[in-house]
Amino acid sequence: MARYILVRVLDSIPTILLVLTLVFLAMRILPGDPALAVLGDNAHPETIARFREQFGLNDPLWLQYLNFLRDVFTFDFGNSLVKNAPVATLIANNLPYTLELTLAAMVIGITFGIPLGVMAAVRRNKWQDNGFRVFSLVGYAVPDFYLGAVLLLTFSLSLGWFPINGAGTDFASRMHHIVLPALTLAMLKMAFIGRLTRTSLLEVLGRDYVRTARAKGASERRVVYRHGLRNALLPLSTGLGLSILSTLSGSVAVELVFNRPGIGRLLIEAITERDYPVIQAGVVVFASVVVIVNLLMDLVYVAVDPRIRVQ
Amino acid sequence: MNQPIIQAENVGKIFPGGGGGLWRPAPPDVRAVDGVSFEMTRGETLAVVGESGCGKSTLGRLLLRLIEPSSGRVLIEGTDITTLSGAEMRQMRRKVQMVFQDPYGSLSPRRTIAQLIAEPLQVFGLVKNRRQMRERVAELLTQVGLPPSVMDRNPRQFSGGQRQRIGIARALSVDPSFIVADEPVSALDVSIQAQIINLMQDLQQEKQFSFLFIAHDLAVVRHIAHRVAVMYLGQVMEIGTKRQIYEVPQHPYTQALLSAAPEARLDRPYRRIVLKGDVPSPTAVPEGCSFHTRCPLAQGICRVERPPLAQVAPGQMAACHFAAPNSLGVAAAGPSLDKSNSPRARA
Amino acid sequence: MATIEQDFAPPEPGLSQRLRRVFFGRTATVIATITVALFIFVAAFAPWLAPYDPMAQSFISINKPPSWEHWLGTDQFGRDVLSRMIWGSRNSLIFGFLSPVLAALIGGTLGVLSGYFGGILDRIVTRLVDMLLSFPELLLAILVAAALGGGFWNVVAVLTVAFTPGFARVARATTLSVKQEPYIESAIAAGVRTPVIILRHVVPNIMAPIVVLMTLWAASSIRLEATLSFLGIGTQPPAPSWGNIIREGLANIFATSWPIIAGGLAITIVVLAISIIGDQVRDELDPEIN
Amino acid sequence: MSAPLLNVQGLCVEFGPKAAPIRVINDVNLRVDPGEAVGIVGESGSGKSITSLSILRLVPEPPSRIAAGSITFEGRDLLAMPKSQLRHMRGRDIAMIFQEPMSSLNPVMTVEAQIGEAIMLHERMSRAERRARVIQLLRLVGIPDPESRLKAYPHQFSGGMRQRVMIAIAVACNPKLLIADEPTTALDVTIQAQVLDLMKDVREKLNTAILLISHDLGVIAEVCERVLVMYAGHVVEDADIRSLFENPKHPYTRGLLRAVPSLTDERSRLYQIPGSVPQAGSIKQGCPFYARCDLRQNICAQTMPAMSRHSSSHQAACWVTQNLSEVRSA
Repeated sequence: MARYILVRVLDSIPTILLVLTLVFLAMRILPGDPALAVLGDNAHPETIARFREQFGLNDPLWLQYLNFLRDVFTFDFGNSLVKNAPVATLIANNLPYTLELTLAAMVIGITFGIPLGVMAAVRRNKWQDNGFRVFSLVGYAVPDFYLGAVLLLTFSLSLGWFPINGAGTDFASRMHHIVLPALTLAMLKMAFIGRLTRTSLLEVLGRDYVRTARAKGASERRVVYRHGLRNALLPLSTGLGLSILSTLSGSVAVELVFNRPGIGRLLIEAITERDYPVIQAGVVVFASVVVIVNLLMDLVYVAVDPRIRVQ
Repeated sequence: MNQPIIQAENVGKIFPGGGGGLWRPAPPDVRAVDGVSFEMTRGETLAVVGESGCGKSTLGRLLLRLIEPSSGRVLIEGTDITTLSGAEMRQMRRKVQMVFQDPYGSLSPRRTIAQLIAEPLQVFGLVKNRRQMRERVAELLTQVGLPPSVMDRNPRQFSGGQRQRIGIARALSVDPSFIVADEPVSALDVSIQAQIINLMQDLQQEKQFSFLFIAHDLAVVRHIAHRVAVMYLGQVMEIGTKRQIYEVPQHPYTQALLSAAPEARLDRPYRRIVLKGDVPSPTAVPEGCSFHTRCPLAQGICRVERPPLAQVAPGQMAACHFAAPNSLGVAAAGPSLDKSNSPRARA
Repeated sequence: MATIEQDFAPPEPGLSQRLRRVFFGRTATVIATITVALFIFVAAFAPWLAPYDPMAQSFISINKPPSWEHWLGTDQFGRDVLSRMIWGSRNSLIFGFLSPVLAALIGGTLGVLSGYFGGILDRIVTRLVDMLLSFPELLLAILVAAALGGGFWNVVAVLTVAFTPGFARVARATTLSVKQEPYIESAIAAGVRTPVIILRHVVPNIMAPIVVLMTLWAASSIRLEATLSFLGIGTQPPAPSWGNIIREGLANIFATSWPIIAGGLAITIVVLAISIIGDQVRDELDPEIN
Repeated sequence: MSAPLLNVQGLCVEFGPKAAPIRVINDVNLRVDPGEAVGIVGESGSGKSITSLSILRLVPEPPSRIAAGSITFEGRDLLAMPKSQLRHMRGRDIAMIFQEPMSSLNPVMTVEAQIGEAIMLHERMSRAERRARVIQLLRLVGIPDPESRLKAYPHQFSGGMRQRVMIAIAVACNPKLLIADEPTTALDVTIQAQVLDLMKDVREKLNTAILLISHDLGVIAEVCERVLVMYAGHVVEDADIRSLFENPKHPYTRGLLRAVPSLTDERSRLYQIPGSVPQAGSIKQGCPFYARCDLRQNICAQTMPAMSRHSSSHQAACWVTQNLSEVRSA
């Protein structure tokens, strides 16, 4: 098993390199001249020349690529063009808020999503199941930024129960600030995780080994939890990885709605302000999180599935 | 002397374990078929029998070059098909056809019966227009015992046995000289099996194609085969005429297979011996004789030296150091072909 | 030969019958079908249906609540929200249908070719697809948008890139399983040429999951376009889209909440309706995938 | 005659909506005495598997349901008792093994946990006692070196070995009846012989009654003393093995016996039953074998014949042979 983990970790190195290369290519080649993209089409030729010099855009491509990789591994992207701070500092200041929000949303989503899915599967075609299916359909249809806006309108503006913007300073106020954004994201997670649990559990409950368990005389409870859920959670762990990442990407919009600091908002603002170094860093951060989360989820899968664990 | 229609010369197939990664060891190769040689003449039926993983289906596909052989040659009417180009091989397919195991999967689901049966005809330009095509399809359907009126239906509307008839009609459409049938009745109900076996037997006698019949069950091929080859882990263990294989089997594995088959009768034709252990994986074929891990007769030499497939009687070959008629004593009285056997012991 | 009494199963339902079952099978689907048809109608006839020019600003009537003149009120520039909603439906629906179709064409072709032929092409496609699929569509869209910027064709490209890997994976997987089917081997054994095999025996048999995915992703695509527009990297103002109506509404949230409510409801209703139809299509065509 | 261990009377099972049900099992009667081995033989759609699943009420409900009949085990009505009570009989009094040894074991539980669970659910014993019992069971079913295989997972076993593990689970509580639904169909012929031997061996050691379901009369002949022949949801013949082979009374059984290829017969052609196996529930009136029967008469199309007794241990449901034997005995 240790060997498998090692192999899997080593295997993700080419993936990271591939992702980084694609990011590099996308940013340097696809949109044409980054200088024009940043400075606008009407920029003064002298300004453009200075910009190209500053960012090494006159170097040959392979040198730019190596410099880019060096920047990534030393995590040194220079200074923001708009905000007067090093990019690394901006990232370091914003990342915790995003992680905190993602974590809170995932915790709520999992603690409610899995039991909801189990209930729907066990009570298949009963009112609980139908109710859940309506909930998951609607939950899938409502855009998270809209849900966030509605919660903001209702609970912050009208009722005044929660703050309107920011993320708070001390622990209590941070918890107070995080409630609505986390709930917004968690609703979707509940629908998604619940739906995944339901399908997966229904499929597992139709398997032959579940019939074997029933034939042994296991109670329905034992059949569902000991034999059903444990196998149903295997495919779920893959879905969970995607779910974490989609929460992360959903947090971008939610941070904007609730005017919260965070890495997503940082990136979006950078895109609209054409803050080139921050865009580059933000993209790299998001891409690395994706690779890392997928790696972790793979390892979780290995840990729970003996068919891979035990050779 | 009759020129053989099919010659297999030392045919082998190793499926690479594949996969593997930058840091991962590649999984072991699968030795599916290993040095198989035989000949078949016009109008002859050879049955290939063996348990799962013995390579019998792979062998059938190698003969039609649906799988590229790793070694050896396959000659069809004297032409080595392993060296043909893609276009030449396609032309060769007019002479060689296949009937498949799974009657549910082997008919393309979104086509009509007429389209399916006529597909080979159209590929080789054997029908000129639609009317001619429908006439030929009607004729073929009648030959396999289906009413021509069904030709515009969809395969889904047919039962397993009916679909197998359609598959046979499709294979017959180009009048091939060689047909491979891969377990054509194993997916069918018992009462339908007999229909299909009889149908194939009748058609073979009428059209005189050479027929390779692959099965896992020695009883099924009893009626249709002229000769039988028994395979184990990619190798032919024994090959001989029907009479030789059923009456004087020389390889212990053949004898064990005969004795293990459950028979729907009260008296047992062969004394029952039960082999120990599992069939080894084709990824790890034992050294020496591949059967030695389960063979009741295995000696020291069997573990180190692989016995060649050698003649043990005229027309009969066996790959065993200790090949002898009835060496396991399963047919102590000789298999009773005239139903006068002692009542079998009851558990 | 002995005559055999044949008992054949009844014919299968035809295409029109199945379509009817998809769209009119259950009450929920009927309502969803009508809803989607209604939105398509509105988008198609936007110039005739919209009471005002969606871009026309009017400083004398800003932030008005709903009234007889302005059914959904006006925004901070005095533009008629209803007219903006009607015109905005064009953007949403065009993206909703265009991107999945493009993605299905590109991804489907890649998937079929790599699944059928395998080899180096397959290795490259699989590696790329696996990598791209490890990104949620929204994140991928944001990252591509970060490189490309907004604008109509850029958004189309962004959405297409986001959906293509999914189609490629499904097309590849179903092609692989279809390729395992004996009828493909049967066609090869009959001497049929490879391009004919792919077009005649592979493609028709992988269409079901592709169509299912297309309907389900039409919904995702609309939601995704709205999100990108909301983030300011989709449809660029002043051109209206449901997403940027909400974006501008949020900036003006203290004055009026009507644009937010209207925009969000429109997105929710259309996405919900298409999802319901998509679920029905899936149940009808392909009960295997969930 | 001793009291029956299992007695199924007039069992009917339906599929589909209640308004337009498809009856897949029709008026099945089945009796198994203590220690007896009974086989059910039939082709696809004959209802043999559904019959066996109905006994422990394991038919998936919905879409199917037991519509009529009674199933008594040692005099207790299994259909009438609440599921919670039935649960205590599953595995302890009546155990079951299935066709697919590959999928019938839980992939994420060790062999010890799965066999141990069968014991734990019905018997109180300490962990150490349970482990000892698991080892003893593994040894009983012929798993070599059982101590080292306790922590193994199902995917580490071959098909034949998994079926042995399934049998170990089934006999963990010394059940009085073992129901085996096509236990060897997925196995190769040499492995099938091993598993059949094991079943006979277990029966001898534990005196368990066996109900063996198979499409293969040869398999049933290996193990059973009595056979029920099912066709399209009906039991058409019920006889002791010898009488069935020597003197089959139902035209379907006769056809089947002649159609099965044999290792030794020298016939140039096999006997063939014409037509197709009917789909479950497709025949609503008369004898289900009517369309394929070479002895059919007008009455057969109208009314399903009742079982008629040909000897103390032989009954068949056929209008024609029933009359023939009446003529003969008269």
